[in-house]
Amino acid sequence: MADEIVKNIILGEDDDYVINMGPQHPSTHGVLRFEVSLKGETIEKVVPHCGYIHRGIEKMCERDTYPQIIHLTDRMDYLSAHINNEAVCLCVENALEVEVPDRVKYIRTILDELNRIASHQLWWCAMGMDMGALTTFFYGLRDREKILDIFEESFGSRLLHSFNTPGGLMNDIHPDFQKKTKEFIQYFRKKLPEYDQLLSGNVIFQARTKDIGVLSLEDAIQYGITGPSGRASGFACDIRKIQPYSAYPKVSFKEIVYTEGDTFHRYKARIDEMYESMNIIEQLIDNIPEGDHALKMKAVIKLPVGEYYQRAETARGELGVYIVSDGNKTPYRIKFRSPNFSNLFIINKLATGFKIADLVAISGSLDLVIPDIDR
Amino acid sequence: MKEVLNYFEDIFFGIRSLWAGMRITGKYFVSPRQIVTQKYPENRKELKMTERFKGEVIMPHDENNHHRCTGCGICQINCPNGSIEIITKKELNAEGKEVRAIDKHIYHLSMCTFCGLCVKTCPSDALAFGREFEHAVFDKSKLTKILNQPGSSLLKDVK
Amino acid sequence: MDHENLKNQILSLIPEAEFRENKQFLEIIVPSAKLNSICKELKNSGNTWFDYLFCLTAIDWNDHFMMVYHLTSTKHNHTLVLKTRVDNHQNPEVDTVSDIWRTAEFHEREVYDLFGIKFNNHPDPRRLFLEDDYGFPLRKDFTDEINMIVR
Amino acid sequence: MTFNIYDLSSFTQSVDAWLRNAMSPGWASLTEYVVIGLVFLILYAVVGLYLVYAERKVCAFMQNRLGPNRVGPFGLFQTIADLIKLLMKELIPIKNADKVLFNIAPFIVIIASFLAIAAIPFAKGLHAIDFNIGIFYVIAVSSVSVIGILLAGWSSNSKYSLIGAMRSGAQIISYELSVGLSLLTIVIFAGTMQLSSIIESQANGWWIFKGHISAFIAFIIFLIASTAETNRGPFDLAEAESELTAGFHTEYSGIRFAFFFLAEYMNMFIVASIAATVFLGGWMPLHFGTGTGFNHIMDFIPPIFWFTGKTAFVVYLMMWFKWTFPRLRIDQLLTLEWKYLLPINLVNILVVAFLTLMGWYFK
Repeated sequence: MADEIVKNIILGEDDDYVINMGPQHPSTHGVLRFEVSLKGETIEKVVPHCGYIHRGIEKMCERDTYPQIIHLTDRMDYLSAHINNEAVCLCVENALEVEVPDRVKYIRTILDELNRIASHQLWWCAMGMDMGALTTFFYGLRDREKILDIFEESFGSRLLHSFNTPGGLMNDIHPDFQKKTKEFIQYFRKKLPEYDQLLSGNVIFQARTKDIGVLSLEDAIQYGITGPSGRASGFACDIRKIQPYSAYPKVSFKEIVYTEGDTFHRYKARIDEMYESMNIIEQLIDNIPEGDHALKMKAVIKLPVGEYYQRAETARGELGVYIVSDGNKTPYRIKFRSPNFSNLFIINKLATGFKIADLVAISGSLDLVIPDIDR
Repeated sequence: MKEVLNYFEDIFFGIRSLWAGMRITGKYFVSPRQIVTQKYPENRKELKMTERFKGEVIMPHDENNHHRCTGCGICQINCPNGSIEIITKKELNAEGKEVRAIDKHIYHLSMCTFCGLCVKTCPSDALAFGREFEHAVFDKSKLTKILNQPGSSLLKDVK
Repeated sequence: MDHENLKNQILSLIPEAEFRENKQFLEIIVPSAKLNSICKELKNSGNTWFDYLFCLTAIDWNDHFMMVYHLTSTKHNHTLVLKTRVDNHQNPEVDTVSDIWRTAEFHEREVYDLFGIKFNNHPDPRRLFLEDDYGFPLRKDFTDEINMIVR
Repeated sequence: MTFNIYDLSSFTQSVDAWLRNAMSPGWASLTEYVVIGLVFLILYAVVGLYLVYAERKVCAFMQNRLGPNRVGPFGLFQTIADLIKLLMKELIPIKNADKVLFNIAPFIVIIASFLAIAAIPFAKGLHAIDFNIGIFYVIAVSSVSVIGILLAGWSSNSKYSLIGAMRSGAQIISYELSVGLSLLTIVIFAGTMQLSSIIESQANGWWIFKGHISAFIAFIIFLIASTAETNRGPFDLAEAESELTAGFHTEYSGIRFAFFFLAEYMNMFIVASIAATVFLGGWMPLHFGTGTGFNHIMDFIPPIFWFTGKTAFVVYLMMWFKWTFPRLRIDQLLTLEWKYLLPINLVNILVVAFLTLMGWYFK
């Protein structure tokens, strides 16, 4: 009996050398399990197993009112909490056909980009740590702390903000927000080149990442790989450009697209995105218009009967919020198209034929956040 | 000949890139003023959380042990996780009419996600966020708190 | 391509498509029996070229399921919502589209896991998140007295 | 008993003479063996623990952290506390593990590093055994530890361990060559394999200065290869915590794990002291030429401090590498050895031989 169970858990042929990476493994960044079939050190097959942190957020949302949903979306992709919140808010606002004040749009966009930088910083440290350069972890977190301090001052929380609410923001930004943000940009413009010197330029790092895990454009579209991972393959999938929301139509920025599609360019795309995000913030930070921080919404928000879809660009790719409303105060069905879910399953294709160390590099470059996969 | 040149070029650029990284770590090694970590329990006194820090939900009481909670239950309805339970009682007011008043405002810190909906939606501003952040206890039941202090009563002018 | 134009294009490709009111995207309903061939048509036809499936999900309408496919074209940059009705609520079955869009393979596994909709010809028809005997939680008739808090 | 900090041989000889006076020659030798053994054991523990502490402090400063600061002043007793914790930990028995080999493996690793200490000259006259083939002995003995690692990986019945052990085997056997060849350059210069004679030959300048660029290249290669041989970052593929959780010692716990841990740091100390002895003049003070005032000033610093200082410098270099660079992949590791280090090394040896033949180095 026990043997049968073991057999069911471990797939793969009997003569394969199968190792389990995860759910408790330093480089799976959470409770994800890779079942890796090896030949020597070369990977023959990777089967990802997820569900270790499945919480049924979609089911929970069906019993929650729209403002209550917001705090659950924080907990999907906790590194782009603000963007997740915003996507739901935008969806509700579009459904109600209300237009939030310009001030809200500007602040949301700035926060989105700050959140993106913070997320990429954490990704950068984790990526470095996956590759064995442990010092990167502390440099990344050191700089991320500055953003979290800004967040804490305005929202009261550092990671899971729940700062957006349908119709605007929970409260106005802190008076010091602009000053602190500008200080941060100034600081980070100095620190970001250090990232390049420490890791991107490093000959060992380049040898570890260049031409490893090459993702072609066709595969990127076929598998729905979005975000910087997809853009590194030439898939121009930036929702901020395709369907601009909030204040994105008002800013000019470059969509980072590379065509190589290997691990190094997935890395490079994110590093470059941090520069672009800083550009966006700099364009907006001095021009935040005066006004209310939120619209006056009804006490109970009921969406008209219908289906609403909102796309937003999180730090990891395209987030889709699909709300089906039957006119009640709770959604009839809500679906989150999470970027990591699609991004995860390419791993078998990318890692096959490479070494174990490359699997770690590839999964690091895909920047997976496991709660977002399982939801 | 070209291969040989490439070979040495590889070595040269490799060493240069390695040195670039070593310069950074070396620079931080000799500049202890850039250390960012703090000695946490020792710095408790100067450790200030920001004004808006969401540590826990509290019910502010004034010096006469008055709070502003009418026991309307809006926070309970708005809480996504059921971390607030409100037990009301009937009380005679100054005019001798029987009105609803708060008996116990039970707050389960263990279930709270600090989304802020209760504080935001409270019509009489009875709730606020406390800045306490050291919540570790040895017994889970200690995380269930009664927010209104014993013997407290409603402030006069709160509707 | 604007809505009208696309509508005509799709009508010429799929005469049986039934158009639905939707403020955001163009929305069609197709019979589930011909789903796979219609999808192939939509993907491969040069004027529609829906090569990117960005969302796949199902909705439980108590007596039937509705499969929803959000398609977009990276070339023409137009979006289509494709729906198909799955009538059998007890043992729902529908053709897979994972041979057309690879990403559907995993979205379909998720849908199978949470709704119990079987996908014919699916290459890897296992559950994704939950245990094999868990039930299908996103169905409206799913109950779990221990873990679910109902308001 | 005379004690001279500049020349400890008088001290050791007087201890020897006193012992031989007090008891029969056989017992005297036995007592000496035991005393030296005990001294080395204590040295082993102290150096190992404080290298761990040093590494934690060094990496902390590089990472803008404070590092250990709780136990004792500046956290000086942190590693001792850790050791006590590890001693009290349960030794987890592994199902289907090869019990005998599993238990022996940590000892083999630790013995291998223990053996090598014997040949290291700590100061003038402070030298357990002065082999006439000292370098050869050190190279031979330090490669024994790979057997322990291989046994550990094989016997723990874990797939991660096995991969780690195999990586380690491939790595150590390859890099052994470079270590040997880079030391050989200095052997050619000095014309001897005896460590004490090599130090004596550096009385008028260390080999890294005297031996032109060749000695410098050999030093760099030795540094890289020995880092690889001790399984330290960026060559810590055998452990590779982001890939193999902990590599060959995944299944070890408690004191057995502590043995591996200590052995790693001791190995680091040994290779650093070898590098200091062979390239940087060992306990020999910094000298330029002969008989200048500068040399006299340098002579004031006792040899033991010169030795520790140089060793600490090399250890710091190795820590600097580890905390800066990402880890190599196994095939790149072998490429580095066979494509870059080994050919350069061979050419370097030819050049050195030529230089020595012609006498074209600073004498």
